[in-house]
Amino acid sequence: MPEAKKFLYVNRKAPYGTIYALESLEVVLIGAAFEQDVSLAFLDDGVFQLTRDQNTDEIGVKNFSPTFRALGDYEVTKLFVEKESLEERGLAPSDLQEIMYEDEDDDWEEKPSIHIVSRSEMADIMADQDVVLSF
Amino acid sequence: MPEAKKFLYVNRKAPYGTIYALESLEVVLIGAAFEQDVSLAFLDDGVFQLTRDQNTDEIGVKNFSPTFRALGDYEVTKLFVEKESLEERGLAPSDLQEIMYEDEDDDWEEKPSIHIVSRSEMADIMADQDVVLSF
Amino acid sequence: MKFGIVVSEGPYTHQAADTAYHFAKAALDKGHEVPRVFFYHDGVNVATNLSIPPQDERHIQKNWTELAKANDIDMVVCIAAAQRRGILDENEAKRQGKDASNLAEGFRISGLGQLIEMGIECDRTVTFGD
Amino acid sequence: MKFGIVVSEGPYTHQAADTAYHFAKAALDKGHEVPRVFFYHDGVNVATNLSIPPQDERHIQKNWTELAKANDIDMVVCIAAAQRRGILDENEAKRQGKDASNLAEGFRISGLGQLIEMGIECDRTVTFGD
Amino acid sequence: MSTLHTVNKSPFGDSAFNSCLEHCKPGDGILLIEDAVYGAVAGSAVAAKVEARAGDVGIYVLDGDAKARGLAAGKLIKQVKPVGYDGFVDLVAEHDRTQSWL
Amino acid sequence: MSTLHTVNKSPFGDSAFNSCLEHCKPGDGILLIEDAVYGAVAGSAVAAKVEARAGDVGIYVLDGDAKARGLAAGKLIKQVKPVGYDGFVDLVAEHDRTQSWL
Repeated sequence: MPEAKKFLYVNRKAPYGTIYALESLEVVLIGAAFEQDVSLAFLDDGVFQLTRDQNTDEIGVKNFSPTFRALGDYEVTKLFVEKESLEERGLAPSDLQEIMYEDEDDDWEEKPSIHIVSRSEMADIMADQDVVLSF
Repeated sequence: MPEAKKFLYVNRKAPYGTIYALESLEVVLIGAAFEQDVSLAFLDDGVFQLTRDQNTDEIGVKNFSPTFRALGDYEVTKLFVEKESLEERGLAPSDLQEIMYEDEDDDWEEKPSIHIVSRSEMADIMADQDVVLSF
Repeated sequence: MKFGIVVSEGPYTHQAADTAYHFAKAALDKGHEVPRVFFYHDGVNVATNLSIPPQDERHIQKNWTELAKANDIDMVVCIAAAQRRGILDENEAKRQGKDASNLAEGFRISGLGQLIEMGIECDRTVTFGD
Repeated sequence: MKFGIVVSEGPYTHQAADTAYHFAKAALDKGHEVPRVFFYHDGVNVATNLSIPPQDERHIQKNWTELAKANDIDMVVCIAAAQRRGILDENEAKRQGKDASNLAEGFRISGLGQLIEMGIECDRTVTFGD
Repeated sequence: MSTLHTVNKSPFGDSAFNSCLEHCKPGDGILLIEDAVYGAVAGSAVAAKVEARAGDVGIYVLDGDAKARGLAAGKLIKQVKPVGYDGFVDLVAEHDRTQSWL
Repeated sequence: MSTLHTVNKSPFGDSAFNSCLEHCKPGDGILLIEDAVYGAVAGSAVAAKVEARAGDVGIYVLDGDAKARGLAAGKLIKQVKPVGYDGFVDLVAEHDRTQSWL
C-alpha cells in the first residue's frame, strides 16, 4: 500500500446560511474510512462552525454541530482553528465546543482535538499538504 | 389606471462570474413593457457591468454588455452609477460604455442615460422608491 | 397587507428558500395576504419534484407546496430561468422533446412579467436570495 | 500528469462549471489525463438532462458529456448531494417511487468515497466553486 | 417614509452589510438575517461601526438565526433588538419598502 | 514545495483574496480567475496590497476572464502576468498542490 496522503479540509464559511459546512463534514466522515492523514482547518467565517450552544429549532434546519464531537471516533483528531479569525469575530477559544479524542498511542488518554494556531502557523499547515479540499 | 410605481433595480454584482447581472437585465427588458417609473442603480461591484470593451470569446459565455446600449429603445433611461464605487475600483466614468437615449420630450435630442451620483445621492434615490428589486 | 415574495436561490444550498418560507408563514399567521411567490435565478430549483432530502431534514419543496395549497398562494417559476436550469412542466417537456418533467405540484411556470405584476399589485415586495 | 477536478456550483448561475470545463479541455490538450471529475454541492445540477439554455448560449451539460465521451472521463455525481437537489438516475428514481429521472448521459451517481479516491490517485486536485 | 434593509451575509466575508450601513438613512431599519447575524456580535471587528449607526437607525436581528448560530442575547451588541419571524413581518409592514442587500 | 492558490471572487465584495494574500508563502503562485480578475486592476483600493505581495509571490490573471471584463493588459498592475487556460494547467502542474479560496 502506498503511503497515506495528507488531506486538508479547509472551512472558511459559516454554518446554516449555506450548506457548505454541513456537506464538508459529510466528506470528512466518509473520507475517514480511507485511512489518510487528515487535518481540518477552520479560518475566516469557518470558525463559527465550532461555536457552542447552536440551537436550530426555530429555523427548521438540522443542527449538525454535535457531529464535530464525534470526529474522534472516526480518528479525525486534528482540528486547527485560526486565532486571528476568532479575535476579529469577537470570539474566545472558550466560545468553541470541547472536542476530545482518546489517544490510542498514549493509553487512551483524552486529549483535545482543537488546536488554536496563529495565522502564520495556519499558512504553514496549508503548505504541508498533498490534497487541499475547500468548502 | 393607477399611477405608475417607482421601480429600482439594484445591481451590486459583477458580470459573468455569476448570472445575476444578466438575469437582472432580462427583468428590466420585460419590465419595460409595464410602463412603470424605472431606475437602475449600479453600485459596489455592479459598476463593472457597464465597462467598455468586454470580450467573452475565450470564456464561452455570452457577452450581454451591448444590451445596455439598447435600453433607451425600451424607454429605460435612468442608470445611476455610484462615484465612490467607481473610484474604489480604479475606474473613471470614461471606462464605462456610452449609453444614450433620444428624449421624446425634447425634440428627440440624444442624451446620456448614465448619471454618476455620489453615495449620498444614491442613498436618496434608494429612499425614493416603491419597489426595490436586488440582484 | 399584500406581501409579494421573491426567492432567488436554490433549496438546501442557501437558506433563502427556508427564510422566505418562514416569513410567508408568519405573514399569513398575522392575517396578511401572500398572493404570489416568484421563484427566480436558482430559486427555480425549489420547484423540482425529484428532491429526496435525508429523512431527518426538512423537505423544502413539500413545505412550499403545502403552504401554497392551504393559503391559495400563486407560486410562479420564471420560465427563462427554469429552462436554463432544467425545471420543466409536462407541456414544456413535450414541446421540447424531453421524456421527463419535474415541476412539483402547486408551482406553475410563467414569464418575468408576473414578477413585475407582483411588484405593482402588492403593498410590499421582499426578496430572499444570496 | 493526472488531474482530478471538483465542480462545486451549478450551471449558468456560477461560472465554476465553465471554468472547470475549459481547464479540463486545456489539460487534455496538453497531454495530461483527467481520469475523473467529481460534482458536489450544487455542482450536481450540471448533470440534469432537462436543461434547455437559449440557443445563443453554451450548453454546459452537453459540453461536459461530449468532453467525457471523447476522453474517457469518469464523471461522478455525489449521491447525497444529488438526492437533496433532485438529480436522479433511473434506478434511484424507481427505488424512490419517482416517475421521472433526469441524469444526463456520461454522468454516474456514486458516493463521496469517489472524491477521496480521486484525491489519492491523482497528482493534482483542483476545485472550482464559489 | 422609511426603508427596511435586510442583510443575510456575514460582514466578515462579504461587503453587503458595510454597503448597507453606508446607504441607509436616519429612521430606517436594518434586519440581520441568516449569516448576517454575526454582525450583531459584541466585541467584533465590525461592532464599533454598528454601534455608531445604532443611534439613528433601528438595528434588528432575526432571533431564530441568532440562536441557530449560538448567539444568545447576552453576546449581542446592546442596541440590537432580536425579533422573531412575526417581528420580521411587522418590520416589513411598518417601513414603506424593503431592500435586500444580496 | 509550493502552492498554487486560485481566487475567483471580486476582492471588493468578498474577503477571499485578502485571506489568500495573508496565507500564501514566498514562492507560491496566486491565479486570479472569474470575478477575481478585478483584483489585478491598477489603481484600485486593493492594488497596493497586491503590489506589495508581488515581490515574493507570482501573481497571475486568467486572460480570458480579464478580457471578458474589459480588462486589457494595459489596465492591469504591472507585475501581474496574464495566462490562458493552458497556462493555468502549467501552473497547476508546476506547483505541488492547488488551493481554491472559495
